[in-house]
Amino acid sequence: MDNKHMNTSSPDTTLSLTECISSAEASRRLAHKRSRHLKERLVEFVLFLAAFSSVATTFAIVAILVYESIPLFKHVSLVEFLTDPQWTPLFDDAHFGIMPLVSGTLVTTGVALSVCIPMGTIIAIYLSEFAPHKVRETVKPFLELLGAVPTVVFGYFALIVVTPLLQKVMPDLPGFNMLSAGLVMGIMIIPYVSSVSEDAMRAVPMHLREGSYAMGATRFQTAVRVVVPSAFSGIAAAYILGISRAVGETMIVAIAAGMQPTLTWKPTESASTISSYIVQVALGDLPHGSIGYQSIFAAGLTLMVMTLVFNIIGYWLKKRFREVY
Amino acid sequence: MQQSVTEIRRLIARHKFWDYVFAIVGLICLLVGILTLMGLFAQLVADGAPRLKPHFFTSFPSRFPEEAGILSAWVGTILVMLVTAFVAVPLGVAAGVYLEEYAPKNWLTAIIEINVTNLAGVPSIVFGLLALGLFVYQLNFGQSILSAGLTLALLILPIVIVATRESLRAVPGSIREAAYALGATRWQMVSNHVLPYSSSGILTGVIIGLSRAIGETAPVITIGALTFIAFLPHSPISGQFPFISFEWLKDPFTVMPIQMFNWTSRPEEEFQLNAAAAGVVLLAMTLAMNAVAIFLRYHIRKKIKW
Amino acid sequence: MSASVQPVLKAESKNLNFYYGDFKALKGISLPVHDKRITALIGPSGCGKSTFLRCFNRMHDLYPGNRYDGEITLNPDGVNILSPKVDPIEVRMRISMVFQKPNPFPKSIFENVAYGLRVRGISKRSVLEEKVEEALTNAAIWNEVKDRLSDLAFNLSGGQQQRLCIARALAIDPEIMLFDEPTSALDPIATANIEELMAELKERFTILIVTHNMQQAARVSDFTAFLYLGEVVEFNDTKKIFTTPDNPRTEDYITGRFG
Amino acid sequence: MSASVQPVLKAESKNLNFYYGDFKALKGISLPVHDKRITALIGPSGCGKSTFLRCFNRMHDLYPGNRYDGEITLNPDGVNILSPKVDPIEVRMRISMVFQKPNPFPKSIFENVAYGLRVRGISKRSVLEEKVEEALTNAAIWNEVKDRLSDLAFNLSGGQQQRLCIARALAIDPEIMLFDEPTSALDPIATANIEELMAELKERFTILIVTHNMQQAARVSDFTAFLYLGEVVEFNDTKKIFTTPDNPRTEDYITGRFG
Amino acid sequence: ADKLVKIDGSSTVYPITEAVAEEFQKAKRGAVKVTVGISGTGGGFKKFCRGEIDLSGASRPILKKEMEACKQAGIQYIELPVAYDALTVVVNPQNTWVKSMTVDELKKIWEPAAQGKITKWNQVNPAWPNQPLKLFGPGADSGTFDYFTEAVVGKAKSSRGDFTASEDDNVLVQGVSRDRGGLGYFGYAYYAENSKKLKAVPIVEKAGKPAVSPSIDTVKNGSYQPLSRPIFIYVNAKSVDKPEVKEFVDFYLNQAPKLSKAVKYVPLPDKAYALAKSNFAKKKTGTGFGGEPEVGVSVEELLQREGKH
Ligand SMILES: Nc1ncnc2c1ncn2[C@@H]1O[C@H](COP(=O)(O)OP(=O)(O)OP(=O)(O)O)[C@@H](O)[C@H]1O
Ligand SMILES: Nc1ncnc2c1ncn2[C@@H]1O[C@H](COP(=O)(O)OP(=O)(O)OP(=O)(O)O)[C@@H](O)[C@H]1O
Ligand SMILES: [Mg+2]
Ligand SMILES: [Mg+2]
Ligand SMILES: O=P([O-])([O-])[O-]
Repeated sequence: MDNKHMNTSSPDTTLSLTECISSAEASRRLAHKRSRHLKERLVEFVLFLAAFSSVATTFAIVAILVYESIPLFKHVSLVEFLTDPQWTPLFDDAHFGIMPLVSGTLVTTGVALSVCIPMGTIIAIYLSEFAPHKVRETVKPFLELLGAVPTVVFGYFALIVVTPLLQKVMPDLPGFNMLSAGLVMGIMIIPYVSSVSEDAMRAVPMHLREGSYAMGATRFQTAVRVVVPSAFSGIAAAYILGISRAVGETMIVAIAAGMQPTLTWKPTESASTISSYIVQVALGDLPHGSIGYQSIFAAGLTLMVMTLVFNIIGYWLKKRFREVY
Repeated sequence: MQQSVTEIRRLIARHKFWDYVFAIVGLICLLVGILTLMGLFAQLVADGAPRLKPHFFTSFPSRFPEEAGILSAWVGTILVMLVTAFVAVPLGVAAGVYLEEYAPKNWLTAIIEINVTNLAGVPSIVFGLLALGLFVYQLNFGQSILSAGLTLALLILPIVIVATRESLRAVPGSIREAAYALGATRWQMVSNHVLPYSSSGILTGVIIGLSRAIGETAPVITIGALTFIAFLPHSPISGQFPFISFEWLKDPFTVMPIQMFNWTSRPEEEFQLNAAAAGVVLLAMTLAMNAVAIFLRYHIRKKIKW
Repeated sequence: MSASVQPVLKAESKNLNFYYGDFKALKGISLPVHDKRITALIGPSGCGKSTFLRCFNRMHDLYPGNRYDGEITLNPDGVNILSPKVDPIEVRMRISMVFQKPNPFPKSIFENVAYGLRVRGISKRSVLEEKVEEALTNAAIWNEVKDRLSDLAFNLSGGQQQRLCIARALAIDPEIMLFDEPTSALDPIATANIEELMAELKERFTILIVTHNMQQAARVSDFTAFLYLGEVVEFNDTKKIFTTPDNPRTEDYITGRFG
Repeated sequence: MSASVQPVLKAESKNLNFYYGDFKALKGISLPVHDKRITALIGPSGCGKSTFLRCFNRMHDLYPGNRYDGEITLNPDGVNILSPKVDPIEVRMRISMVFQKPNPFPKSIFENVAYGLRVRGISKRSVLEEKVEEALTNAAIWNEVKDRLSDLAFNLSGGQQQRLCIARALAIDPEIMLFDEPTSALDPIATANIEELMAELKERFTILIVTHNMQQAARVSDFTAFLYLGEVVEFNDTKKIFTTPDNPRTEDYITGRFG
Repeated sequence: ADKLVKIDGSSTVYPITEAVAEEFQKAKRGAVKVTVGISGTGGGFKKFCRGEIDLSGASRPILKKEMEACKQAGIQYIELPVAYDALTVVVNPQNTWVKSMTVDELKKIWEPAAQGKITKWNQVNPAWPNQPLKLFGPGADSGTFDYFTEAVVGKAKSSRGDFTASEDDNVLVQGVSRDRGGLGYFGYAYYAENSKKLKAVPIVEKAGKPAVSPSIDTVKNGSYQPLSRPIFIYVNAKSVDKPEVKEFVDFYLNQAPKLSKAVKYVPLPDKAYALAKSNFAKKKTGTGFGGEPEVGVSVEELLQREGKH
């Protein structure tokens, strides 16, 4: 890079006079180039390894779950696992039907979603389209704190506050039920849903809103007819995240839902979920290596498969409805 | 042909009614969330207030509720969070940078991407199972600070990756082009520009991740965290050369949520107060972390406006 | 394209000032807008053309800190559309706008055009269909899209999208149409199409257009206002402005001596 | 600003085609770039001006799916800078670029200008200081910023930011400077400043500028190429192009009959 | 380098162990570190048989599977009972009809055949009202559950499944105290701490025997049957070579009478502690059980049995 222009005072100096790059300069540059390339490749490789570590984690999870649950499946056929209506691996009369846990998981998830999806979405719309800037900036982090409250606290909140309240309305409600666990879980998940969907809505470019307002639309019309559809893929991602959180939530259900694996779809009954079964056993008295102990890995595997299915649906939705502003 | 003005006005009045209705509904929903949080917090404070004295922070657990404290728990929590941050941040940021700035569009990166979103949805209890099998037994880390930190690091890895990607994406392409146009290599572009400019977003993501990790109970229970620990881990600073010791990584530990969980399941009602007080402290720790995040976001963003 | 018959006044801005926070972007603008004519706003970048245009449908209301001072009266009823007592939604229902970058909604072609009607509470399919067809025909895009009305609007080309946006604005029978550099994101062929379209539209609507392209202003408009640093330097018949401007600054700008 | 002395060839594109994926944006472009002269590229929006300019520093390499076909030789060594064997980083070290919107890094003024030097491995403070001062002086902004070198570059006005970007590009002693509509985001006064600056710069550098503003091309350039739909319609002395163009399409464009 | 005693295992034994550990560390002024975890009896044995811990708390004797695991790893253990826990059957304070219950009545309620059938109080005993019967009990993976089913139904883990289960006994306390028709069982400590909210049911072991309420005395004198059970610590024989472990266990056995009472457990008779001390001193390894839980054995007898491995 020596100054090729400084020594040429007039523009019509001929080529031959000036800067033919010396061979020494050329080879220096070449060497520099090679080391630069090497470093770049190295950096890229290291970064790739980091990105790949997430895949490795998933592999490790699946491997451990499969490895540990194989002994169970030697004992219990997959058909039995999926169709037996009873889950009593720890009882004398052991049954290994995962369905009661799955139903409990789905019902609590359903109840939670019926709280957090509408409320989360409404809050997101409110914050992104209605609330003044200041309100949004203060409320959002505050709301996110809800997600940081230890779930044990929520569990007791469900058991000691929410259930008695519900019992005032529904006198027949048992003291342990999926309804109150699900409701509280829903409240806990609200910030996950609202925060991510609000981000998605705010990413909708202003010119789309301007287009709508210019047609004489009100805020509500703009929000519902233009902003929400445009941000759909982001909102779907928020829902999927909410579902995953609900499916995997442990302590709230373990405390408030009654830990009773029954195959029921009624939210007013008590039940057990996959994850609460796992902590129960992890805390318990069971001899390790027993079939009952292996059952937690089988349950974990089921849980993993469920979240995987939800996430693949989510990924597909996201692809299908990718924002094209 | 054109609607009369009065007609238009009537129409607008009708539509605006829904604006008001929705604004009120939105506000109510917001209040439900906020009030629940405030209610919970107030309840915890009311219950825990008698315990929130200095010695609560400087005492070890005890069978006497008034004497019991959270010293080993908060120290444990901080050390575990340190490990978590030290592992999750470099790994997550590097992965985010790879996916956003380097990754070619092929099946492998597609898999990594699906996998990251999937991992974000894996229930934390499953991470506990992984850690039990892998860290505690296969790698023989035992029930140590290291195991817990690694477990939680894996748990928040997707959060860090996603936050990194989002904030990298917020850096305009013109900055990248400017750097390249001056002859920068890709890594120079990333390390000199894109990464520093997105640091506030990344930091926010890290803190959100950590505040999720700090309250996690289930996975730490699964790896079998201890509950009664009446001593502190080894000090990270040693008297001899090289003055830094990593022995604490292998030390047994307890963390705040575990201590809280232990207290809630005690027969003596007095211990419920301890649990509430521990809850207050835990929430305050999270609150403080979030405050730091907000502060940083505000201050760094003030300097950078695209 | 002449303005030989003395035209009717459709709207008029009177001593209009506009502030972005503390920054005064428009300084005492007084300007007539003639009925069924095209008025072009030209001037160097940043002179306030878009700012002025967006006052007409109260777009600035969307952002905090903006302030109007002065009047824009809209005839025949002579209402001051900038008055805080006037609902901006009402203004926008009477004056519609086409933006610089085509901004169709992520909906079907049909739903895009029907949007303004739905907002007005019309939901009868037959009425919608009729109006949509009419608007698309008027926007000279009906033939291209009639077989794919349920396609996503994003699948159209840039020029088609812009005509779709024009159709969307037409469908609600506005009294004035605002165009903010409607062709600056388009290729020459699409641009020519849109210019032709505007010439047709002015038979029925009053049009106000911002352009940074003087050739375009000369081609399509009846009246031209030259703005500079937030002020109207000169307003006149387009022909007059482009041949014998009164103000030397106008001349300098038009002949390319600055800008 | 004439090109009376027969100039030296600094670079030359030979039958250059460029593809965005399947879309052929440049069609067989052959064009000389004369040493220490300003060559302007004009043409309607979307004709390929930016695309062509960005070939010169291999900016297209950043995005997947882009493909060059043809040559751009850079003198004196006559290397084909589009050859896959040539490292794009090397090309960018020899040919620097100023973009449409000023895009300073969110760093101090000093660090902005020093960045290109740091990338070259220069880190000695005294050398950096000297070079930064030189570049800022050449970009005619030294006096305005010399007391606030450690201020954030964002605190400068748009015109100052653009001059800072020019200084940044100058600091690395490029052989050619590319300007892609460098004034389109600026106000008239800042524009005038930059144009003046370019006139000074061409004493020492070869300049290639894209502009959609014909007046600007006429004012600052020595040679002008008129592009249309990815092809060079006409290349000639600027004076000739703007007075007696050979091609009727050029004339139509320049006189505002289309575009 | 550090003097460390690692303990894990049953949540039932935890309060006593914790109290001992606390006092021990006070006594040693921090020279020895003690860690106590809660992994449950089963989790504790898993670690114990891997040689990871020095002591394991157990609310039931070691089982065959676990004995095998220990044998394979070459781990010898000393079985030491440390206290009694009285499983307490509780009802709601508003329950005016139950004065006492026989083991047969309990069996009628809890046996697997009762599932879905016995849902009213009058189905158990016609003298009781037609009031819904709501059941609460520990999770099926707890030692308490095992012992209760063994003692009442006659077979470990044999129970009806339609009851509200929780690992957290406070949750059970909440359940029974809020449901007029509620009935539950758990460790005595939880009853003792919540005696205002709950009513303990006196138990009639066999027809003709008197109803006995759970209390320290009735457990100690052996009249509270069959629901009082011993709880244990298992000590790794190899760890005893470490002076701090030996010291800790000695301290444990010395303090157990006082500390178990303090945490609302029932101390063993003095003779039993003496026997345990001598067993420990002799390093008598193996279990007094055959790898199966037993109901109603006296601790003294147990300690004198030949240790099985
Ligand atoms: N939101 C805003 N806040 C503050 N100032 C603004 C804002 N929008 C525009 N301005 C300023 O107001 C002035 C007028 O801007 P306006 O967009 O109306 O210019 P314009 O004539 O449309 O220019 P262009 O041809 O570039 O679109 C400019 O100086 C601009 O910097
Ligand atoms: N990344 C891209 N992918 C595909 N097509 C592109 C891309 N960028 C530009 N084009 C197309 O290539 C053609 C030339 O674009 P280019 O940006 O070079 O035009 P231009 O002459 O600089 O126009 P303008 O004056 O609007 O900047 C246009 O038709 C454009 O749509
Ligand atoms: Mg504008
Ligand atoms: Mg361009
Ligand atoms: O924890 P436990 O084994 O006593 O139930």
